[in-house]
Amino acid sequence: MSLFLFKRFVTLIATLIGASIIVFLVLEILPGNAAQILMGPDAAPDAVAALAAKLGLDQPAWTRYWHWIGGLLTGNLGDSYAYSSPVIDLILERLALTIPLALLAMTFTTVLALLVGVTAAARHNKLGDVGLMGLTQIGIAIPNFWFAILLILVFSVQLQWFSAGGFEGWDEGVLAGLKSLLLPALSLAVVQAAILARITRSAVLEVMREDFVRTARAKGVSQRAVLWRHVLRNALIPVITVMGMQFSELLAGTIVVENVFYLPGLGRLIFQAISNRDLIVVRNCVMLLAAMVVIVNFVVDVLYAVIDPRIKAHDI
Amino acid sequence: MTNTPANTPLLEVTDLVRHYALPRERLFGTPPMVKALNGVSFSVRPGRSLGIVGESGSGKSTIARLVMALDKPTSGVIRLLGEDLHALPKDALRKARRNFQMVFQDPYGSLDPRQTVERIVAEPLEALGETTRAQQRELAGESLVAVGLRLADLHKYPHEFSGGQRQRIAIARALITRPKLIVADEPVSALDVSVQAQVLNLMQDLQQQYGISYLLISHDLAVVNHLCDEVCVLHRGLVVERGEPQHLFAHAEHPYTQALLAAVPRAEPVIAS
Amino acid sequence: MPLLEVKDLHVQLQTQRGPAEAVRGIDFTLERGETLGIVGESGCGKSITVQSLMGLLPSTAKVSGSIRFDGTELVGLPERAMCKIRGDRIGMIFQEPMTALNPVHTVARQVGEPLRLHRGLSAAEARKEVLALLDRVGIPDAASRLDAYPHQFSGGQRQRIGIAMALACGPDLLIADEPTTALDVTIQKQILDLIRGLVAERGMALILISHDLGVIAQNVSKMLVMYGGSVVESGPTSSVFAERAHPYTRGLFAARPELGTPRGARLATIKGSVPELVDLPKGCPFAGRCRYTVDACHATCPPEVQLPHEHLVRCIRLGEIAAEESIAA
Amino acid sequence: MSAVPAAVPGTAPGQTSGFWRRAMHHRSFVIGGVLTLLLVLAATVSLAWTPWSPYEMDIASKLQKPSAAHWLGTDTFGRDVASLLLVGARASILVGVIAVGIGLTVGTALGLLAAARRGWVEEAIMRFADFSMAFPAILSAIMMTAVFGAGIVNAIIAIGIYNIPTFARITRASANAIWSREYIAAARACGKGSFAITMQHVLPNISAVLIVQITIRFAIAILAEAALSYLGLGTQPPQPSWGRMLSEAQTMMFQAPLLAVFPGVAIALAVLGLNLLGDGLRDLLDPRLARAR
Amino acid sequence: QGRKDSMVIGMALEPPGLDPTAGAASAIAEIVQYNILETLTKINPDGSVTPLLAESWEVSPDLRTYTFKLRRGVKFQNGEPFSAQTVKFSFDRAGAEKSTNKDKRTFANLSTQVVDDATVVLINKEIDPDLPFLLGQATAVIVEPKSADANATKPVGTGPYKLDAWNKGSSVVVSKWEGFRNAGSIKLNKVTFRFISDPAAQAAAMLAGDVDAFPRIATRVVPQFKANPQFQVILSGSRAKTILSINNKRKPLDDVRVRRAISAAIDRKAVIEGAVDGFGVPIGSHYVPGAPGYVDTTGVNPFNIEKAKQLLAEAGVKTPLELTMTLPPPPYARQGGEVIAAQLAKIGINVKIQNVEWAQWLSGTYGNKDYDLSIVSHVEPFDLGNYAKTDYYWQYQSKDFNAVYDKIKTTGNAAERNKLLGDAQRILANDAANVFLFQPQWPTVAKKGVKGLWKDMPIFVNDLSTLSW
Ligand SMILES: Nc1ncnc2c1ncn2[C@@H]1O[C@H](COP(=O)(O)OP(=O)(O)OP(=O)(O)O)[C@@H](O)[C@H]1O
Ligand SMILES: Nc1ncnc2c1ncn2[C@@H]1O[C@H](COP(=O)(O)OP(=O)(O)OP(=O)(O)O)[C@@H](O)[C@H]1O
Ligand SMILES: [Mg+2]
Ligand SMILES: [Mg+2]
Repeated sequence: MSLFLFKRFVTLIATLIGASIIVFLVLEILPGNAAQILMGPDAAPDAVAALAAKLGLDQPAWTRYWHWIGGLLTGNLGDSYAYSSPVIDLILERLALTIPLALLAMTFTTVLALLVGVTAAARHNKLGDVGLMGLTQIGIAIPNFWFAILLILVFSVQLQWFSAGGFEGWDEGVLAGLKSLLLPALSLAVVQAAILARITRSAVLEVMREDFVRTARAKGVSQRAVLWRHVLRNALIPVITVMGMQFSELLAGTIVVENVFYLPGLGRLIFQAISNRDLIVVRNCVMLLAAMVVIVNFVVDVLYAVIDPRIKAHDI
Repeated sequence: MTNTPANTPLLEVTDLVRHYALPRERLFGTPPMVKALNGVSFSVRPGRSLGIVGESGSGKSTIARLVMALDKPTSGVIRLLGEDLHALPKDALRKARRNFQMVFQDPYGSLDPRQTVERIVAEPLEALGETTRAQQRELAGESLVAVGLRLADLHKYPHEFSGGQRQRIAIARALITRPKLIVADEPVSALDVSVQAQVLNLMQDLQQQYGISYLLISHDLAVVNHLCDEVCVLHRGLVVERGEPQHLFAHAEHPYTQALLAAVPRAEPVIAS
Repeated sequence: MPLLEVKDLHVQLQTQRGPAEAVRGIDFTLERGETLGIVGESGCGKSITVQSLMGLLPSTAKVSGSIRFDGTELVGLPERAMCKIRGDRIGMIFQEPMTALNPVHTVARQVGEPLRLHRGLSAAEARKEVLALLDRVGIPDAASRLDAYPHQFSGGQRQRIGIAMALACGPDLLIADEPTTALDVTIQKQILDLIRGLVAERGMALILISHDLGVIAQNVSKMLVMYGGSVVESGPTSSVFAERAHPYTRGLFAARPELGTPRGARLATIKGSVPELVDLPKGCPFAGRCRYTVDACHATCPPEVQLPHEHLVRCIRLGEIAAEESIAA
Repeated sequence: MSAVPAAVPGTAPGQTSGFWRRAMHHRSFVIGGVLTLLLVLAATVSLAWTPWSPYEMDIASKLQKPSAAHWLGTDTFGRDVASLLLVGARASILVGVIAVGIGLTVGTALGLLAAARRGWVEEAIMRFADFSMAFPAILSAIMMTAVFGAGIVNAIIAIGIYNIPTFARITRASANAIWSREYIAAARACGKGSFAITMQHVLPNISAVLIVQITIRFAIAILAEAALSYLGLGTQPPQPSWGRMLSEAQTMMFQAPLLAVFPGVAIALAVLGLNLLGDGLRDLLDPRLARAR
Repeated sequence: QGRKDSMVIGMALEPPGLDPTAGAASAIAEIVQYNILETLTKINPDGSVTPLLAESWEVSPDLRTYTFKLRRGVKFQNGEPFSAQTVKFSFDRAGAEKSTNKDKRTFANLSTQVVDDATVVLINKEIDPDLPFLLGQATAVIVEPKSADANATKPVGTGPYKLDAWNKGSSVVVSKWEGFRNAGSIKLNKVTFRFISDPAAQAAAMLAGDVDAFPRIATRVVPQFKANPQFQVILSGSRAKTILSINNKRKPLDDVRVRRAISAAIDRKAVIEGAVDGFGVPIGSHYVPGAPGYVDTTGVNPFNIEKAKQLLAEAGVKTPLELTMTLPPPPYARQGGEVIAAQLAKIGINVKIQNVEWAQWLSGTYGNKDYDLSIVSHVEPFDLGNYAKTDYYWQYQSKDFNAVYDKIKTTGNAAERNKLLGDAQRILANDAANVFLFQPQWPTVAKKGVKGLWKDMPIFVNDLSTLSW
């Protein structure tokens, strides 16, 4: 296991270095200059130049790259051009929303998908199965921003159970915070849950054909218990593989959903920062997202081994 | 080994060793090894058949893979018709393959479910690349008839056949290049007794008809006894005993062979009702 | 009252090509401590028969007839009640030791599951029991291997674990569905010795399925020969082996290569192959493949003919066969 | 030698005619096929004819309810929604076909290569897949549009690129499973090279997995285009696409909810059709299931 | 509705910082101006200029010297006193070499002299009768030397409110400053600015009751509130001019007939309907109704397709003429662009729409002047001067206009100035320098009980001191 962890760690670092180069290069060729954007169209040219110098935009790319990497390692990411406050603070503030949001959405996705997938598999080819799978077909076809508005229409405008968006921070209490993340998480989760439910169903059906299921039933374990205790865990390998991929899609989806619910999250920060050419923010956020995805994939790999004892490190 | 060689051997295996390195468990230190074969030698003369028996994991399939040049030995030499198989260049090896073919254990897994019987049977020809499509079809048909199937079966898919019929298809595929040697790794162990009998009879007939030699791998002593002129008993990657089956089974000397024989249940009822 | 009494058991399965009678009218009884073997070609319905005893068939299967187990009618018994019997009063060992165990649960958990389920033991108590069971079936150094996973055991050891699981609650009836087909001879011998010992020791009834006649001969006192979903011959093992009254039984015995036969001798084969269940003929299932077939064979399913020693055969041509045999001799 | 094969009910030699005959009896294939055909038909018809010009504005009659003149009503610019839907089908098909095409060709090729070569090639390809997975479609689309400007082409490329690792991973996993089959060993014993084996044995046998994945990815691509349109990065005006219609209608959800319903339903039907078609195709192409249903 | 002392105000965009002297985003002023930071003068809803931190001022006849009398006893929120020195500091800082003030040029032309603690004299190098107005804008806020550099995150001013919290990406909270010179007149104790950019989300937030008032809400969502008795809708005039800017140097747009043809092809009514859902007033030149010296020039190039086609033909333009239209992100541009493209198609001009972000617009369109057509709202109250700059992005050049504009700059007499302004407007209209589309009206949606909202908006501010329930 230690060797496996080491190897995996090395590739993880290599991936991150690759990502950092790509991110830096792509942002390097972006047209438009942060100083000009910040100053607006009618600003005096020398004012713009002064700002550019202040922001360090006049140095060569190579220097700035090293500067950035050095900063990444020491935790000093520099100051946002636009907010003129430390990027690290900005990002941490936003993460306090985006991570709980993504986790909540992932939880919804998982719970919904497992419930629907396992139930459908248990009623294979019966009415319940057909009905649930029909629902997932619809679920797959719904764009998340559209579903988000629908949720707002019903739960905020009509029923007034939730506010239509916004996030007051965790100071108001964990419950209040979760409440304002509920609808966004749900609208993020619905498509992913539909996809995952279909995958769960087929994985469960596959496992249900295995011999050990019969063995378990021969011991007197009831159908339901067999499903949840014996079948599900074996079906989890394909399920978590897909979950790993979905996590990155969820993270990306937050860009859209945070917009609809005007949540101060990482996704919106990136989107705004790109249009502001606040490259220092973009660069670090994109890097962070990439790192999160890479780390989630790493976790998924480790989870394989946790779920299935047969999988030794080297099989991965 | 009791017989003096009448002519040059068809297949000659000398000091075959195959060790598998398992992936390292830790960063530094030698990776663990599985010593599947530890110096096996035997030879097969033209038209004669050799059986290899042994318990699970004794290295039987490893021998088959090495002889078929699907895997490289750690050391040792395999000569087919005097040529060192593992030293042949790629192209020459492909040409040489017409002389040795293989029949696999699992009649359900060894036929591509998405190909027609025609394509399956003609595959060795196709790989050789010396014949046209039409010739391949014709030869495939002939081969199929030789194993007791019908021409009409050419257009069917494997799933439309029973286990015994599938094993016939596999044999037809092995037969199509008129090989001198067929390596059969447990060709009947997945089959039912009655079907097994059909396949064994077929193999016997083909041997007589075409002068094929078999390298038959099995854990069923009776099957080997039925088909082979000579038997090697394999134990932990070594040949512990060899000889004519009749003789060997009657006068086993090595304790492992004896244990093996003792374990075979006799079809004589012992419990009185 | 016999422990198990099966009368006119029919099982209909839903296949891709429509409904198929996989088991068509089977009768047998089994007393406590008695051993019964079932032989027959692959696909003749052996497993379906025993799975119907356990209520393990897919939900689309239709079972009719009567299965009385210790006075309880199992046909139509609700799933809940059936769960109480499975694993407690009837234990089952399966063919494939490699796939019959759940790969993601520890051995202790799997073997302990029936104990916790039926005996209501706590995890710790179950663990103690499991240890004893694993010792009993001969897992070396069982104490240290309780928390190991199935893939860490060899095939023979896994089969032993399967046996321990089936025996956990001390069942009255043990069903072994081809328990050794996947194992090589030396290990097969160990396993069969183990089962035989346990049966003798605990006085369980045993149903042993195998298509290996040697295995049957060595392990059971009476046997059924199945073909095409019905029993074509049944009786005491010694009697069936001696008489081989049904043409199919003969074919089966003759097809088996045996050590000691001279090389080059041809094996007798049964021509044709087992018919698919959906297109089984109306009359005798073996009609058509049988040398002695006459028109009457196709008409109806032959009735049982009683031979000495409670030996039953379903064939209408016994006389002719006997006559031919005596001529040949 | 006496064994005569039992009569096996099988398919006639003429396979192609049999395929269509079977296909016509396959419920999901037929329904999915009809829906997909309608989608293609809508796109094709729109090239020649639409009830109204999709670019013709009549601001005076904006936001009308469905009527005989405007079957599905009009949008905020007074354009005919039905015509927009017809023309919008083109963009959706384009996005789906090309984005999935990119992912399928490149990703599958990489996955097959990884499975065939194993060792460091496989390791490198899979790490590359992990790496590109780190840039979700929306993220790369945002970055690409920032560099090259917004437009459908960049959206398609971004979605396509994201599809590559998905297909690569799935292909590799299934291909590895196929490579461990005995019929592959048989082909190798015949002297076939990795390339021939990959094309003749591996690819056909993973086609079922690929087909299902294609239909799912197609659906996701259409949705991704919608999300990008929502952010203003997808199809550019005046070219309509379902995604853009949806994102425009989204601002009108409180006043004219029907505007958001029509493109939504269109997307749902297209996705449903493709999924059903995929399921059907998978069954029909599998000789083992040929007789089923 | 009971008495409430807090309010939530919606804003479409979040400011990048809170220092209006360092950044140009109008969102900065919308939060801080008049609330936290104050100016010498105050611009009122009607466009008039009245004293704020100054008590009064005098202008020399040559319009070059301004003498401001300052309010006494005013303190900054950090306790420092406000005086002539702070004014000098602020203006010198704004005009300094390193300054990043948007109006740096204005301040660079000023020299500020302290007469006594309560008197400053400003001497302007150029003549600008509008100086009192300029000094009421956010770029001219008076800052305190010790705290000035931290204003972007912790603004310290003399205004009635102080910053409580800035939840980045979400909201800014300000609360009443008890030390304000006139604290008694301030009704609201706490005001939250919440940032919601998505139009549907804006509507949802209003409907769900999360936001009490939303100035400059997206026009798309306004109609539904008009009919809703729980809400009030206020339409305020502005000094903004939404125009279809034309690259006057590009062929064939350098031909005045082509530009006139484009003007004549555009139905402003439909554009207003399509771009801002009817919330706009047609204009004919770069000047808006309500501004001093306005003349109606909408009749100069009236909507007339036949005329437009004829003009194109006269200019010898072969149709279809391919032009690109570069559109920045705001809805008025994106939606208006679609409408205009459809209208130009009718006279044989094929417009290719290119949507860009502000960043690209600024560097490509504005900076490199690489465009044919664009749509932008020019929000500076008085910016005719841009037509006199030859390098401005529309690259308009006219000797006549420059002559008139030079006179405007030096004319102090209102009547004379207004006449000159009228001339300038007519020149621009005749030259069809750009297509002048409309003066936008900013809709404000608020709950019924909200009082004191500005009716007109010459500049973008949210004057909290007037608000109450
Ligand atoms: N690729 C491999 N990597 C590592 N070990 C291997 C590999 N292939 C085979 N072995 C090991 O080599 C030994 C011999 O294997 P082989 O398959 O030849 O046995 P066998 O005699 O054919 O057994 P069986 O009767 O079960 O088929 C076994 O211990 C097996 O685990
Ligand atoms: N779930 C099922 N659905 C449909 N048909 C089935 C099902 N299970 C088994 N069958 C069919 O029923 C017949 C009898 O099967 P069964 O498993 O009892 O055979 P068996 O005698 O145990 O054979 P083997 O020796 O191969 O285990 C076979 O033809 C099989 O294909
Ligand atoms: Mg083997
Ligand atoms: Mg069975």
